[in-house]
This record gives sequence, C-alpha cells and structure tokens, in this order.
Amino acid sequence: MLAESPAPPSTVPSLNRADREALLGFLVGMRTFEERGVALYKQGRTPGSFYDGRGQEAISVGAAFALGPDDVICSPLIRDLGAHLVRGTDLTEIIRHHLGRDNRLSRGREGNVHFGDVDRGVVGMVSMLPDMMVVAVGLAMAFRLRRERRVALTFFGEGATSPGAWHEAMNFAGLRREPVILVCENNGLAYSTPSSAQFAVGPAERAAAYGMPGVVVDGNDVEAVFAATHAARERALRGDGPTLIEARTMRMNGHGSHDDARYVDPELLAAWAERDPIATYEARLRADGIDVDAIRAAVLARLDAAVEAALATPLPDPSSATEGLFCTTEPRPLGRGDAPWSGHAATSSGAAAGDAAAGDPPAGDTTIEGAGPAAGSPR
Amino acid sequence: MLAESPAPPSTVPSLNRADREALLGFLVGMRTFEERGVALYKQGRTPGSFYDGRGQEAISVGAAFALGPDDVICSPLIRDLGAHLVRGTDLTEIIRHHLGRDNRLSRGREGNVHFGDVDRGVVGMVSMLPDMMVVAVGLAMAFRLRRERRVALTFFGEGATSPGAWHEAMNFAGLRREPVILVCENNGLAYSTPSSAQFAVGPAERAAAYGMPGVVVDGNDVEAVFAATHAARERALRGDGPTLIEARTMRMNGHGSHDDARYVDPELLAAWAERDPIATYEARLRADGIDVDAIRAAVLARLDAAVEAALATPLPDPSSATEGLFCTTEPRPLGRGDAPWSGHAATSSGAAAGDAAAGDPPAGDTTIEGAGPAAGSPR
Amino acid sequence: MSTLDTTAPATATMTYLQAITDALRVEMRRDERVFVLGEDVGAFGGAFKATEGLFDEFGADRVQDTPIAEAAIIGTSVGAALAGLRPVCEVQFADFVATGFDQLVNVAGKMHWRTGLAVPMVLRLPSGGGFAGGPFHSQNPEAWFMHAPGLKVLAPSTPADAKGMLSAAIRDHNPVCFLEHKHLYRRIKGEVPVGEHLEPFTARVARAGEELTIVAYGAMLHLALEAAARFEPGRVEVLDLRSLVPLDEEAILASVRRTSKVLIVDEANETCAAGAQVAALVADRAFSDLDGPVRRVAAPDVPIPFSPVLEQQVLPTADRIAEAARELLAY
Amino acid sequence: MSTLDTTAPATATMTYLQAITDALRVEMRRDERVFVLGEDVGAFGGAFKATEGLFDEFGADRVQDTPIAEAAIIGTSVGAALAGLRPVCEVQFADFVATGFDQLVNVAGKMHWRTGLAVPMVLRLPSGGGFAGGPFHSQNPEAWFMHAPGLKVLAPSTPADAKGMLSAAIRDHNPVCFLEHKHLYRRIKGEVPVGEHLEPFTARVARAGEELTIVAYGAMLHLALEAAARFEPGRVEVLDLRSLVPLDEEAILASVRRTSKVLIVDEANETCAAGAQVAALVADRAFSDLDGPVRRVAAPDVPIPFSPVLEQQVLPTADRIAEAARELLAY
Ligand SMILES: Cc1ncc(C[n+]2csc(CCOP(=O)(O)OP(=O)(O)O)c2C)c(N)n1
Ligand SMILES: Cc1ncc(C[n+]2csc(CCOP(=O)(O)OP(=O)(O)O)c2C)c(N)n1
Ligand SMILES: [Mg+2]
Ligand SMILES: [Mg+2]
Repeated sequence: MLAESPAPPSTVPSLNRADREALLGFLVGMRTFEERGVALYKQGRTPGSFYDGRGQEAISVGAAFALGPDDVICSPLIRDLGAHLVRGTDLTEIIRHHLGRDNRLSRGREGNVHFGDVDRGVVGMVSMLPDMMVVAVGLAMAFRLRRERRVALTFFGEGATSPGAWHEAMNFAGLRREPVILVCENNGLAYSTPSSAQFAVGPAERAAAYGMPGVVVDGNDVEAVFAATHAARERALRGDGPTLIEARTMRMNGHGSHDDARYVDPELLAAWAERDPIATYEARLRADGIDVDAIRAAVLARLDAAVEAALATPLPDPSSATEGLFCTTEPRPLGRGDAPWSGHAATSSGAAAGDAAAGDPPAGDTTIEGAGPAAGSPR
Repeated sequence: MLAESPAPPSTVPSLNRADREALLGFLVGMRTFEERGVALYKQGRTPGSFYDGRGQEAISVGAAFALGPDDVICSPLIRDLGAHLVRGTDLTEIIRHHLGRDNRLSRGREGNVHFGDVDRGVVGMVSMLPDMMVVAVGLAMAFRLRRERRVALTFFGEGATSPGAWHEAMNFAGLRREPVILVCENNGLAYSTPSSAQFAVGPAERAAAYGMPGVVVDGNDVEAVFAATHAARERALRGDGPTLIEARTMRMNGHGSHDDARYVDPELLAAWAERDPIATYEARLRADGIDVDAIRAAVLARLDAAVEAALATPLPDPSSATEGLFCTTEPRPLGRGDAPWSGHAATSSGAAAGDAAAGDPPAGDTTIEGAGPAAGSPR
Repeated sequence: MSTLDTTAPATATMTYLQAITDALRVEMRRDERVFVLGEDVGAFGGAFKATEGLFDEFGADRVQDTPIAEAAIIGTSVGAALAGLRPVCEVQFADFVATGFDQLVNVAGKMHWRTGLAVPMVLRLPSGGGFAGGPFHSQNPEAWFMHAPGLKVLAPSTPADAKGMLSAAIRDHNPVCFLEHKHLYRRIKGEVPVGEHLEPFTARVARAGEELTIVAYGAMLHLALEAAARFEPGRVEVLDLRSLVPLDEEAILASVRRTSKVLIVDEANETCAAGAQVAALVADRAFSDLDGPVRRVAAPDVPIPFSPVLEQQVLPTADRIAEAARELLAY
Repeated sequence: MSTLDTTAPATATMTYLQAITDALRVEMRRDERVFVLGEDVGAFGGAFKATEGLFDEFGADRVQDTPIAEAAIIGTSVGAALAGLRPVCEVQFADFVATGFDQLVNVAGKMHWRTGLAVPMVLRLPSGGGFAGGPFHSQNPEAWFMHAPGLKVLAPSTPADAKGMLSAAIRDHNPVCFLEHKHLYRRIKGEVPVGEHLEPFTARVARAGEELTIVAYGAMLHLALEAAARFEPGRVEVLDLRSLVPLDEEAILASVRRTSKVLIVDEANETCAAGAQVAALVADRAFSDLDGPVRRVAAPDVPIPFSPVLEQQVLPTADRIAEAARELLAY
C-alpha cells in the first residue's frame, strides 16, 4: 500500500468568523463571475473560448487561502479563478482580459484564464499541461537556494498527470525536497476522457513513488482543502519537501462553454450537485449566524460594477501587439499577493504562518483591505 | 510498501546443458567482443566513440534468451550487445558497423551500439533516453490489437527513468496492459551521476504506481535474469500486461571508452568484481563438467575471423549518404530472431513458450543453427 | 485538380472538416491496418469532431482515446507503424506537438534512413489562428518539421485536397505531418470526390496570372486569392503549395520564371518559415528571371495574440497581401 | 572585435572551451545569482568539461547535477529565473534539446511578451558535427529556435566571442540559446580578454573583401575563411553572424551592397535553416544590389551520418564552399 497521508500537521490552523466570511465571499465570487462569464461568452462579447470551474471552487479558494503573501502561485489553471480572487487581483482587470480589452494583466495578448498577476506573485499559465508545474518547482528551488521562507504552489488536473512533464516535476520536487505544494484537482474527467482511460493508479497513490506524501482531500470542502494546504505549507517551510494534495471533485459544466458534456452521466452530476461546495458551505455558515445574503449581495454589486467598467474599456492599441518581445529593462520582480487568512496577519511576511496559526487575528490587521463580508469578495 | 514481486510464474523455465553452454557463449562473446572493441577504439580504428557493458553482460543475454523468435527487442542500448548476439546478428556486420565500414545493419550511417537488425526483429536505438521504450510499447500495442502471441522487450538504465518519456511509456503500458517487458538495468550510475542524485525511489518500487509488478533481480546472474524475463513474458502472453524488471548490477568500465570513471569508488568496483557475471557462471558450469575453455576458444576464433573480415571491408560509398531518406517501396517487415532457448524449440512461432517450458528440447530442433557450444557463440 | 483515379468520380459538397473525416472513414474501410488515436478522439469524436462517427463504426481498438501524452501518442504510433499498422494520430492542437517533438524528429523522422525500417504514420495537426485562440492555440509549426529530415509535411487549403492528401498520406510509407487549418474547418466548403480519392504531394496553380506569383498554402491561400482578385484578371497568379515536404520546386520556379515577380505568404512567424525557404530557392534558382525583390508577407516574430484586434494586426490579411502585390507589380 | 569595456584588457590564450569555462567562472564570481545546472556538470565537470573546477569553487548549490530530464532542466530554470536567479543550464548534447523543446519555445520564449515577466536564463547547447558523432550527436538545431519568438540565439566561432557572448548572454534579461560548437572546443585557440568581457549580439566582418560576401557562423566560419583564403586578398569578404537572433540585418545588407554577391553557409540541414532566412532577407532588401544568385552551401536534408567518409559528404567543406565561391565570382 502506498502512503496516502502525511504526518499530522504540527499546528492545526484555525479559521475565525472573518476568515469564513472571506472564504464564502471568494467562493461566491468565483461562481458568480463565471456565470456572468458564460453569459458574456454566449452573448458573443467574449472572443475565443470560456472555461469555468463550477463545482470546483473550493479547491483554488481553499488552497490559495493558506498561502502567505510571499508565496507564489504558478499557476492557477482554467478551473482556478478563485486563486486569483484570493490573491486580490482586480476584478475589472480580469474581465477586461477575458473580453480582449486593454488591461494590465495581459494587454489583450492572452484570453480566458490565461493570466497571472506579476504584482501579486501569480504567474500566468501556459496551455501545455502541466508545464507550469515544472516552473513552480524551479521557483521553489530558488526559494530553497536562497533560504527564504516561502513556497510555490501549483495546480493541475488529474489528466495532467499523464504528460512526461508531470513526472519530471515530481521527480525534481521529491528528490530535492523543494518547498512546493502540488494541488491535483481530480474531477474524474480530462475533457471527455474519464480517469479510467487516463491512468491505472490514482495521483495521490503515485506520490509515494517520488518519496513524497500524497494526501486525498474532499475537494468540495473549502476548509478541508485549506487545512491540507496549510499542512503542506508547514511541511515545506520546515524543509521536509513537497506534498501532493489530491482534491477529489467533479466538473459540473462542460470542458469549456462550447462543450455540452453530453458524455457525462446525469446521475453522477446529480449526486455531485448535492455536494455543491458553495451550497454546503453557505448552509454551514448560515447555521453559524453569518449573513450569507449580505455576502452574496456585496459580491454581486462588485461584479456588476466591474463588468460595467470592463465593457466601457477600449480595445488595446493594435500596434502594441509587436512590442516587448524581449525584456530590455531591469526585470520586474514578482510582487506580494494578498494573504487574507487571519493566521498570516501576525507578520507581514507570512514567515510565521505556523506560529500564528491558532486563535483570532490580532487587532489592526493590515493584510486584509477592509473588513467584513466585502473583504473576502473579489475586487 | 510497494509490491516488488509478481505472482510466481506459472511454469518454471528449465535450462538444459546446451542452453547453459549457449548462455556462457553469449556472455563470453559480449565480453571478448567489447574488449576487442575498446582496443580497436584506442588504436584509433573505430571512429567516434565506443561504449561497453562490462559487468552487465548477464542482463541483455539473459533477457534476450527468454524471447521467442517473433518477439521484438526495441531496443538494445549501449550496454546490451548480448541481446544482438542472442538474436543471431552477424558478428562481422557488427564490427563493420562499429568501424564505419559498409555494412548491412547501418550502411555506415550509425556508429557504436546504435544498430538493430531488421531481419531479426531488433529495432536499433536512438540516443534520446528512453525514447525506444515508448516505441516498444507501441509495438506491443500492435501485437495486442492483432491478437498475436508475441511481446516487445525494451532495455533502459536507471538514469533513463527520469525523463518524461519513461513515465508516458509506463502509463500507456500499465493502463492498457500491453504485452511488453521493461528491463531496467540499474547499475547505480548515469554517466557520473549516482542514483542518489537521480531519484528518491527505486525503479521497481515505482512500477506499482503504474499498476504493474516491479521485480528486482540479480543482474549479475544470467539465469535469474532469464527466469524473470521468462515469467514476464508468460504474464504478457496471458494478457496480464507488462512487468518492470529491475536488474541490479554495476557498470565496471567508464561511461564510454573515453571516460576513466575516476569518480567511482574503487572499493565498490572491487566488491562487484567478485560478483563478475561471467566468472561466477563459468565456475558454476565448470563444476557441472562443461568444457568452458572450449567455449571460450570457439568464441575467440569466431571473433578473430570476424575482426579480420571487418577490417578488410571497404568504407561505404560516399554518395550513398543522401539516399533513402524516405521509404518509396513496400515497407520491409521486422524479421524473426534466433530464439536459442530450448524451451522455444517445440514450436517455431514461440507461441507455446509457456507450454514448452519444461524439459529438454525435442530432437530435430530447427530454431538453433548448429549445436553445441558454437551455437551459443556469436556469429 | 488532378487525381490518381482515371475515371471522374462523383462529388459531394463537404466542409474542409467533413472532407478530413471522410478521408479517415474511406481509408479505414479500405485498409484494416489504419487506426486513429489521440486525446478525446473516441466516442467524443475529437475536439473538432474530425473523428466523429468513427468510434461507432470501427470500435475502440481502431479509434483509441489516449491519455494526455503527446510523446507517447507519437512514440507508440511509431511502434505500431514498425509492426505494420498505419496509425493516424491527432494532436489536439498543433501547438502541443512541442511536447512530443523529440519522438517526431528524432525517432520517426530518422528511422528509415538509419535502419531501413519504414514508419508509415500520419500526425494530424489542427493548426493556425484567426479565431482568438491566443498564443497556444494558433501556431503554425510546419517550418520546424521542414527542418527535420525524414518528415513529409502537407498543408492543404481546400476540402478536396484535404481529403485527397490525407488519404495519400495514410497510404504513404513515411511519417507525414498533416497540417489541417482550424480556421478552414467549417468556413470552407467545396466539391469533394466521393469514395477513394488521392492527391499527389505537388503544388497547384490556384489562379493563373502573368505579372506576379503569390505563393501561399493553408488558410493563406484563401487570402491570397482574395487579394489577387482585386487586380485585373490574368495579372496575379496564385500558387497553392499544398505540400511543403516534398516541396514542388519545379512548380514554384516555373511560375516565377513566367511572372518574374514573387510574393510569398506565411501565416507562421516570419523568421525561418516555409516562406524563407521558398524565397531562398527563388533567389538562387530563378535569380536571372526576377524583375523585382522577393517579397514576403508573414506574421512578425511574436506569439499570436488573443484579442482579435491584435491578432488581425499580426496575421497576414488580404489587405496587406494586396498592398505588397501592388507595390511589386509597380516595381 | 569590439568590446563594451573601454580600456583594452589583458588577454590570455585559450581554447574555445576554456573561454566558455572562463565566462562561467567570471560571471559566477561577479553575480551570485548566476548558477549552473545540468547532467553531470557538477564534480565531474560536464561531458565536455565546460564546467570543470566550478563545483570546487562554487559548491553544489551553484553547480547542480540534475537527473536526466531536459524538460525539467529547462522548466525549473525558467522558474528560478522568474524568482530572480540567473540559471545557466547545459543540455549534454544540443540534440537532446528536442526532449525539452516545449518548455523552451512555449514557456520560456513567450513569457515576457505574454506576462511582462523576464526569464533571464541561458541554455548552453554543445552542437554540431565533424567528429563521427552520428545522427544524434551532431545536430545544429538553431533554426528551430529562430522560428520560436522570444528566444535569443547565439553561435560564436572564436574563443573571444564565446567568452564575450556567453557573458553577455548571462547578463541579458531573456532566454538565450547559446550554441557552442563541439568541434571547436579544443581545436580553436585564440587570445581572450581576461576578467570581465562582453561582446554585443552583432555580426562581425571576419575578413574584408570586395567581390563576394560569404555569410557563416560557428564552425562554418572557419571553413569559410579557409575557402576565402584560396582567392586573392581583398576579393572575398567573410561575415561572421555570431548572433542569429537578433540577426544583424544591417551588417548583412551592408556587406552584400558592397560586394553584390552572396554565398551563405549552413552546417545545419538546408531547408528552413538560418541561411534560408539570410537568403530571404537579401533577396528582399538587397535585390537591386545583387549581381548574381543568392547561393547556399548547407548540409542536405538527411541526418548526419557516423562514418567519416559519409559525414564529410554531408557537411559543408572548404572545398565545396570555395567551389561555390568560384562559380559566383565568375557569374
Ligand atoms: C500537453 C497538452 N496536451 C493537450 C492539451 C489539451 N487539453 C486542454 S485541457 C485538457 C484536459 C485536461 O484535463 P485535466 O488535467 O483533468 O483538467 P480539467 O480540465 O479536468 O480541469 C486537454 C487534453 C493541453 N492543454 N496540453
Ligand atoms: C534525453 C537524453 N539526455 C541525455 C542523454 C545523454 N546520456 C547518454 S547516456 C547517459 C547516462 C544514462 O544513464 P543510465 O540510463 O543509467 O544508463 P547507463 O549508462 O548506466 O547504462 C546520458 C545522460 C541522453 N542520451 N538522452
Ligand atoms: Mg480533470
Ligand atoms: Mg545506469
């Protein structure tokens, strides 16, 4: 038998009420954004294609929520909009990007979820799967070589465990104990291809073949994803190397908005719909007395404003297309992302994540802009 | 713990006296050939480079010896001359090839151990590791699709388990249960790089991550390698899919003849020298009353004659270099190799390998050309 | 358009995409060694539906879904080809071929020359831009293959050629990179011979003219025709290369000798593109016939942008082709 | 040979290989962000000994042995570069770059244009033939990189250039493919400035002449010089490209405008090689200055054979270059 769980985390991360409100804000933010995105695409306002992560919101939100500001995400993929929201990337910019308007993230050069945010420590993806995982291992190597207390985190689908790049990244990470967190979103499908036609042995089980723990987690439970990522981050910061987290979930829409996904068993979808990560979390928070409707309303208001602003944005200047192939000035460093979890608030570097893990956030928290439900909603 | 051994083979293969004589002939044939090869290289008669498999002879000889005539080897690598000898490729042609003379195997287009023998079901290697393993899986797929009772066998070093191609080949083989035998020669070194800098978990242990058995075998024991390969072949013919065989051994010379391998611990070499696959096998056969010296003499005589013939061969016609980039006639099919093991002799197709596994070969064996020690020595 | 058949076959109207599916179906019916493999090509019918219906007709053994692993798709195809089968593999987007590049150039391309073993396989590569696919879904990688000895490289522009050349590629004994332009899939319709149909790997005069030759292939052929139509009939000739390896050098030279001027269009990035090779050929072997510089219209050396306004700035357009043609005619 | 230094530095005699090692050492001493990685580059010093001594001086963190995994070598270098380090990675033979091709062209090459993030890394590629290396140890893959936007491509021919351009590549903010010709490693010696030494990414007139320009780079530069020396002094000019991306178009055009004739030499396979791009450039922008066809001497489109008698048939030789020059001069 392969080891499927790591040693228990040394500190149990705690989430306070504001954290939970924030998490729900991000979950709802991702869902509503993507619903709007599908609509804009179907209205013909979004060029190219549109991809969403319906049903998988808890993974990118929960994982990113565990990161400190100096950690780097490389890269959120097509189901991982939540990670961008947690890091604080401006919502209007993201919509501009999707619409092919001028924007700070991609200048119209890239579309759909192909973007990062240099200023917030998020490296944009390439399509080739899972190339950015290899790059994440390289970032982690740099952190290790410089003895910095930061980690890199990467996302990939279960289908993306088949390309050779996955193996090379796993081998480098495991062999050299790089401080990297490898989040596999196992939604059982790679486009139309079920896992049974993708591999003989599941991703987490395979982690042992690289000398690293493989942890299976409920990908529809945002707090479970958060806790697993937090533990993996602590392990990495301790110098113990990488963790593969396999978050089990279901892709509730087609591969992209062009795909009606007729090949998916409706009963399976219905069963997973019962476990919707947002509905279940909302119920839980509502039971705790949190004003879920206020969070929803705040998120929607922001989204409406952002869409309006984005639609009013001009297209990029055509002549800009050929600029900047090469870097001719001093390279821009990766910036620091938002790290909204209260456990990071004790320090601004995130270095003391483990230490600050327990208890409520100190007063005067400066990491999160604003407070209350709106703090967790996308900007 | 990962499973490191498959179900026990359904039939125990038996080796009769002639088989053992043949095995020793091939082992000695490989050793003496390569010693001569090093000398020719150092004399400046061999262009380019020279690679040998000193200390690893038992692996390619033992593995190839288990194959039936319709099985395909894709590909013997730089330590695997023995596989070519077992399949019956003409020794003079091989030397011509090494010397860059005109020859039927490569027409002077390729050098060192980069050759196959189309007529004997041996596909020549490319340098890129382990690309030919992927090709072997494709051959096996064709055999499966056509419901043929044959297997493909591939060789690779432990260092060649790091490239992405290895993972893709393992995944395709394990997932689709291809009839392929994956022989890993773990000599602890990849050029100057020890296994400790290559991977965190050994190759055989990793086989489980692909849903296939990983078998560790003493790579210096030709009969052990034969038995493991035989079992893997039976398993493949039963439709149960691939086996990874990790044959543990030691590279006793440098990476190539240009490399003095100063980086290898002399004590380690001395320890492995005690376990030399040829000396130990010779002692065993001598104890059984086999005339080892006669085998050696026969091998040497053939080698001398082959070297002489090769040195008298003209260089290829320069204008031939640009011919035949594309195939313009009906493709040449892969031919049938020698299958000298007595267990194959009952049938000519090798289909009954399992059935014929026990006992002495029937009289009137037509698979092996000739009889006695010379049969096993290289031609 | 010549065919190898001697009798004039019946035709049907098909899109470029339907013609490709038709070729696969006809060749699979004709030769049971032919099979297709790739990501999602099975019951789903492929990302572009090029293999639609084949799974139902031929079953899972001959229409194989694979894991996401381009090196294995190509490499196992090489193995199957060595064993005597005729794999037709699909890379979901041509852009992803870079992840299986080594198997293609080092294993497939060099096999016959090195060993005498044939590798009869086809690699279908949905390529090209024009629909806001962005930097990773718009590439035209053909020049990489042209610079790798041992690969044939085809890039048809019409439904009939797509069918005839894909069928001929499947019957060829060599590894063939078959570039099917995604932007033509559903936009271009034409008459296509029904049943067996083969096209040779040669160029074709798509429009005759006396004063200037425009050399193009794939999606660019249609822009070249559009640009040529803006001039008086008989002035601008358009040569559709169709095949890049082998390159129909005689057809190119014959046309340029007649017109004395040449404009070469590439959708690919300019440097070292197919058009550079055509320009080098003309500058060497038709030099004395030239009455003007060898001009090119190609994508500049940047990735293909997503936003349509940027993409149209980078990709050649009929306007830019016509403008360059006008200048050359006036030279 | 221009340098960016203003004072004339002291020089030492070095082989091409020693110059490379020297550049690595100087730059690693100068900038602690610089580190090297690759197969066997550590204590062993690399397959060609290019990193000899560096492990002892800089330790295992800055001179890293890697597993055999070119995609990971390149891809982790991209990551390290994004984090602000300056990786210099070695592919053991340039031929093996095909296994890491995707990371190079799709990740490294496109990063800055797409995201604004710089990828300051150098990929050292021991390339070229001439020593019976055979089909997999003799390739010249530079045209593939030239056709992939966002990569700089250098190919020095002298020890001083090897040092100066490698140092400049390490300080460049972009991914640079550095083609070091294996056959020059120990055969070519020259004076090399000691200490810091930078060369710009421009071409250089290696020999001045009035009647014909031979354009070459890498190992071919030496054959071109040998061929040029067979003619009267002042007749044949030899231009050493040194850098392929950026390509010094002005230097090429200026030379051809002066001489009116051009011969381009490629060790790489002819189709779509660097020389095809140079030919296309000349045929377009120097057309009116040309007094003869744009000729090329290049390897034909086959793999590079092992047996020296075959290899010499395929690779350009001084004889074949001189013969083509003679024909052009007489044109
Ligand atoms: C190397 C490569 N080959 C093919 C593709 C085309 N492709 C895009 S997404 C996808 C399916 C990915 O499945 P999975 O990794 O499970 O992610 P999911 O879509 O389920 O989130 C495929 C095949 C690609 N992006 N990269
Ligand atoms: C893809 C690739 N990268 C690099 C090399 C260069 N190379 C040739 S042999 C070798 C070491 C191989 O080690 P291993 O697989 O253990 O085989 P061994 O030499 O020990 O038999 C290396 C790195 C190669 N052949 N292919
Ligand atoms: Mg999936
Ligand atoms: Mg080894």
